[in-house]
Amino acid sequence: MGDQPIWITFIVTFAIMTVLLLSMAYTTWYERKVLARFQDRLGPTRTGKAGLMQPLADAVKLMGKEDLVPDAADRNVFLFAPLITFTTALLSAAVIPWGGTVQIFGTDVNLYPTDINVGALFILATGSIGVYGIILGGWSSGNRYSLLGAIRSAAQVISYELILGFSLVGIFIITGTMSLTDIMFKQHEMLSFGPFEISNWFVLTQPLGFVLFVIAAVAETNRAPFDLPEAESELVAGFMTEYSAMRFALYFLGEYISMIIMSLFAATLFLGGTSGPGADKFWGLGIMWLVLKVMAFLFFYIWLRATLPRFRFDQLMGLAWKVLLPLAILNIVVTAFFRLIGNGQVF
Amino acid sequence: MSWELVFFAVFSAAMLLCGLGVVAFENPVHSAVALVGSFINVAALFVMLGAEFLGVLQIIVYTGAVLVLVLFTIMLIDPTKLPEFYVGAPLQRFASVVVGAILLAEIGVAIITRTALEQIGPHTEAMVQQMGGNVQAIGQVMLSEYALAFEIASLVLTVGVVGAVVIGLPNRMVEPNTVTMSLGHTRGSSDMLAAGPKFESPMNIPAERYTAPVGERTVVMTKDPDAYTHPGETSK
Amino acid sequence: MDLTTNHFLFVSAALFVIGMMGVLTRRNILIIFMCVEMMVAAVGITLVAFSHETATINGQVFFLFALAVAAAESAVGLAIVVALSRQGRAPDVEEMQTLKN
Amino acid sequence: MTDGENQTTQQTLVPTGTGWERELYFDDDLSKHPVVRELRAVFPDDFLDAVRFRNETTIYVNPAKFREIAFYMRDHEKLQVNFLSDLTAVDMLNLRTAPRFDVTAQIYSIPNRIRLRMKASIDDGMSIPSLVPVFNGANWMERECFDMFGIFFEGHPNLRRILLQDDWDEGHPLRKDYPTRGWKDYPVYNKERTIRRTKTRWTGRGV
Amino acid sequence: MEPVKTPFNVMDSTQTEYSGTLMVEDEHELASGERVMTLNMGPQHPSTHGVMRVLLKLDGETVIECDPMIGYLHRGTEKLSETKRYAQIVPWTDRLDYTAAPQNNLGYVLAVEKLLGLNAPERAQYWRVIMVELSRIASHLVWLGTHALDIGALSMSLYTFREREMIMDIFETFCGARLTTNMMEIGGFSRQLPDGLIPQIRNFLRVFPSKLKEYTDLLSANPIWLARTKGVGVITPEAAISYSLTGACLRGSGINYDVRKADPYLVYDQLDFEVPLGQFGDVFDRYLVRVEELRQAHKIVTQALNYIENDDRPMMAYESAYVMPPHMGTMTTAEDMQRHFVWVIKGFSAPVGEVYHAIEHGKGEFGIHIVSDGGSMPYRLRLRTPDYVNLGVLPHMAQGAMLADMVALIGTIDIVLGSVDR
Repeated sequence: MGDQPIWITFIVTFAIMTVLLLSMAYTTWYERKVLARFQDRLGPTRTGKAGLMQPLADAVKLMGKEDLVPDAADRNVFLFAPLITFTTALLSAAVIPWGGTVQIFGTDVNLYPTDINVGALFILATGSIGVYGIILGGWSSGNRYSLLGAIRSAAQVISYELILGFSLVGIFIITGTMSLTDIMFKQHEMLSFGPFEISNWFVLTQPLGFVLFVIAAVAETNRAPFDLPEAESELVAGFMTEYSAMRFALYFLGEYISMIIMSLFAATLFLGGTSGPGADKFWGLGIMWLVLKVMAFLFFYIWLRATLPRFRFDQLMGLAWKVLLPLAILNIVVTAFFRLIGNGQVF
Repeated sequence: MSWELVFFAVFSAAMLLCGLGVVAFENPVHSAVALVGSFINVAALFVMLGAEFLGVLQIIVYTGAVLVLVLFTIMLIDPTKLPEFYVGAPLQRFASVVVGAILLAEIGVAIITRTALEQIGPHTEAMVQQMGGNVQAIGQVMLSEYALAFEIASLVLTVGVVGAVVIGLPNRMVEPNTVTMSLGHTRGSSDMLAAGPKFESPMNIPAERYTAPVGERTVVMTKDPDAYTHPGETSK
Repeated sequence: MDLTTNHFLFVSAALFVIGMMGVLTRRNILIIFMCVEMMVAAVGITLVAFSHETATINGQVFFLFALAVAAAESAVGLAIVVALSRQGRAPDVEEMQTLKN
Repeated sequence: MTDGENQTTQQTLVPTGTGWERELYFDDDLSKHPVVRELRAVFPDDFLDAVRFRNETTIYVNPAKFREIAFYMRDHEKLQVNFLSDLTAVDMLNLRTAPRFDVTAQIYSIPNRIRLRMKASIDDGMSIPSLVPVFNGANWMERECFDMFGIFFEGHPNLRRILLQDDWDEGHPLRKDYPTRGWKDYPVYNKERTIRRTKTRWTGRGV
Repeated sequence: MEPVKTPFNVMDSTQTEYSGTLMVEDEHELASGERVMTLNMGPQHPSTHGVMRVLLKLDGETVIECDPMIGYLHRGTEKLSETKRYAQIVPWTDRLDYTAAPQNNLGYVLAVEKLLGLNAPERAQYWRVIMVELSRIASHLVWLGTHALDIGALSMSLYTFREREMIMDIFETFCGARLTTNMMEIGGFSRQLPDGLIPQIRNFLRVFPSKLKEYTDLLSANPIWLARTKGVGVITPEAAISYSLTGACLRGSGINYDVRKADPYLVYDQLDFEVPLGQFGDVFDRYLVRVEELRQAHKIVTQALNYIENDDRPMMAYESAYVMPPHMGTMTTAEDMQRHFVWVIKGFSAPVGEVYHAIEHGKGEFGIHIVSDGGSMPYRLRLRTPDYVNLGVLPHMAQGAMLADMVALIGTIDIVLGSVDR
């Protein structure tokens, strides 16, 4: 990996950030269009050619709206809370590798902002700080019901974060490291079964871990069948109800960014980030593969939202603690057992 | 003036400032937020000392879980019930500051006059790197030398969780007829617990009538208006 | 002047003292919980500082266990506070003499 | 021979079949109607009258025994009138003088598929035993009757207005003496053009 | 803590004094000192199908007691109809259950015809059945869409409203209006059928079964839908009868009472269709019953259309004096024009008497009780709307339910506030 002058990392990070922010904006457009196609309608078509200017229009509208703060609210916490979710969601992009170390114009550039050897845990840590955005947002908007909504969605995020962590332990056992770049490169090696060979993606060796990870990721970002806070705003006022204009946009975009990050995370961990035919010849292809995988995951998120009804809160928690957690532990035990056999210590 | 010293100064200053905030803030939620700030800086210090695993763990365990629980408790308890802001009588506050300062001075002296310990352990910087990083080193040591302590810690945690649940369980007023979802059965949960209202049934109907038939649910079709006119005929 | 372990020790001592002051003066039991956790974190820093200096990793492992025990302890503590608050008793240290509910 | 035949048919009025066939319910001679027959036997003085119109039977009962008769018909193993389809009142102010309101209950027997109307006439201010202990469905129907007519139902668990606001102080709208436009004189917004009380547009008759 | 006594228990005849208590007396402090949280599912709420306020008393997540407050959409239809001619009241009935206007029209018109002792010709009766069954499909589709939307399946409402559009176009061709159809007249239909109507209905009948399969594929085997609906909002058969529930709420608990079969009106006795009955009486059973009713309605419309397709008998009972003379006649012959003038201005004077006629509305038994004093205006018109009575069971069903289930409970009773408040 080697060290490289600070300004190169700065350029790489800057590029990654712009790509992320742009893709965040256009995920909103992508979701509205795909959701529309699911529901046999057209989606936004007025703004720009196929509604392509829709994110811009949304941004202008949201900025134009009046940003009111309820008087019962605790002022500075109220203003500060949405920032937490938004920034922590962006922060976790620092560990996701977009490629190895490559030669561009002669100097070698590693296509990842940083590579710390607790990469996966770092993303869990930023996720758990993101919870504060929800709690403080709910508490500071003054009314008792948005507080209750906030507590329920925070409890959901915490219990599913646990399952997220557990579902990754399987991969840590196989690869031995937690740093995402190592995990990604391990998946570049080729497994050969007789005549043909496929790259050793962890989705093949860790199917249960993959399923658990996807369910927990969907729950972590309060999306699709787990979108209780959104329904919450109908019954017990959800934590976002008091927010308006830009603050609400921050929560809203925070949700989309964490959706993209979770897809990136899943792609890197289970689908071998930039691995794919031709990825080793030219680094651009690798990034293209990664983007395609992320698009597939985003489509899956939207597909869930279009079809599945919502869980009830107690079923949601029951599912987490009584069904997914035992499965995660089972997955760990089985992977550990196979690892032992692999090392020949058992037989 | 190495970069490290600058970062260290920034992190520790922020940490101490937030620490003071925890004690000084009137509103408990503000002090909780201050504690989050100080813990993040503590984690930063850990990373500077080469213990990334502990740093990340500190954030996940403390800031992510324990402190959130404290915040939940603060919010669930009605603000009217919280004791009013009281940082001890003026005399007491002044006395505690003085005692604190004296204690700090003593520890300072002890730190300065201590003799630096020499490198006894095998885990030098290079060796840790060769082993694959801080996490692997901790794993190696923890599960070999401290395996017993590891088991006891897990025992303590289980006892803590069970104790917390038993104490905290609210006594329910109306038995909620919640049906837990089990993904195991593709047709949704198969064995229904008696899902009807638990209170005394309106027409004191035998309880078993309430349990939902198991498995696939079908609709009884009839053409004759005189069939199935009495209660309970279709669910036979 | 480069960064020595003493710096870390001094900073953690300061944090520890602040935590101790908080525990002694404040009446709200939840703030006391927070200050206790601050003291544990301070001890953590010293442990890691020494383990860094003596290049052994036992300090870090030890802090790991301390982390686990502190988490369990605060879980039970908070459960007690919630149970008491459900009875209408404020989380106030002076008033909380008996645990009989 | 014909005489004999006539005599026999008149004296022995024993119905040929079991006495509960469906046709008896729709026979124009009300004495054969099983409900009328049973009620005359069990509540001789409370069963006032029975009327047939457009193939429907209406029975008039003494208001005091309203609930007992409903209980009796519901728990009768042959009649099984177990369904209260509707409960409402009619303000008979313009049609007759004596008792003002007619509380009508449309009752139905699901097993026998027989529809029946039970009416009790009460005066303004009199109260009538509520049917809630017999049929839970009567709860909201009686609340609406109270809301619209001001009839008190004894034994109703929670008799208060249901359709109008709780603080509706203008009496009960469905009474005949309540004007369709309501009591308040709504301000006519173009004051200067109206000289005297103008007819309101939509009823045309200033009612 | 003994279980909360249900306020609505029904006693056997021996008990005279009524002991049920409705309101939790002490509003905020319960015996166990627990604070009860009261919550308002306010009038403007996306899933209360119109304007209804539900006051909920909660113990944490579970509903202790629920009190629906209605009357926001009360327009005094019954009072106003006492100053209207019999024929002028038909447009009022569209506004009752605005998702199923033809069925309300039919209920009223049949009651008036029963009072007058008048029967529409057979061809008009068949066309009435076709229009009512199409309207039943439309109102059930509205129910299915909004019910699934409340529980979370977003796209269901768009699929169901796509089919409903086809039915609305059929109504538009038939009577010119999509929602407030006002199509039924006393004595049959006074105008001829538009020519594009039958191909339009044929097209809908061809498309609908595959679309219905699309809905059930999406929901019936979906584990989350099953978890949200099975075992929720249980109504026992005895409670259903006692609360006077009708329609899918009663049949969901397994009681066979369908007015079209119990005492058949129009030509339902000549049509072959089945009545679906549930087994357990929870939200899922009522969902199955209503979906089955959609299939049966499709079967009825097909049969009726096959029978009546190329029939050109008169559609109006012109022989009776109560009926409006034919249009062409009023323009050309003086005698018809004079009769039409008197009919419109003075109306006809109905016979003295009292009549109650019930029809099987999409929501349940829709009964009209007319008291006539011989004038041209009903002395008293009582509208027994099924939603109003079915909503009475919500407090019973909501006890012990979860807060998030309230949305499903309101959806399963299938109410439209227009006909609840009248």
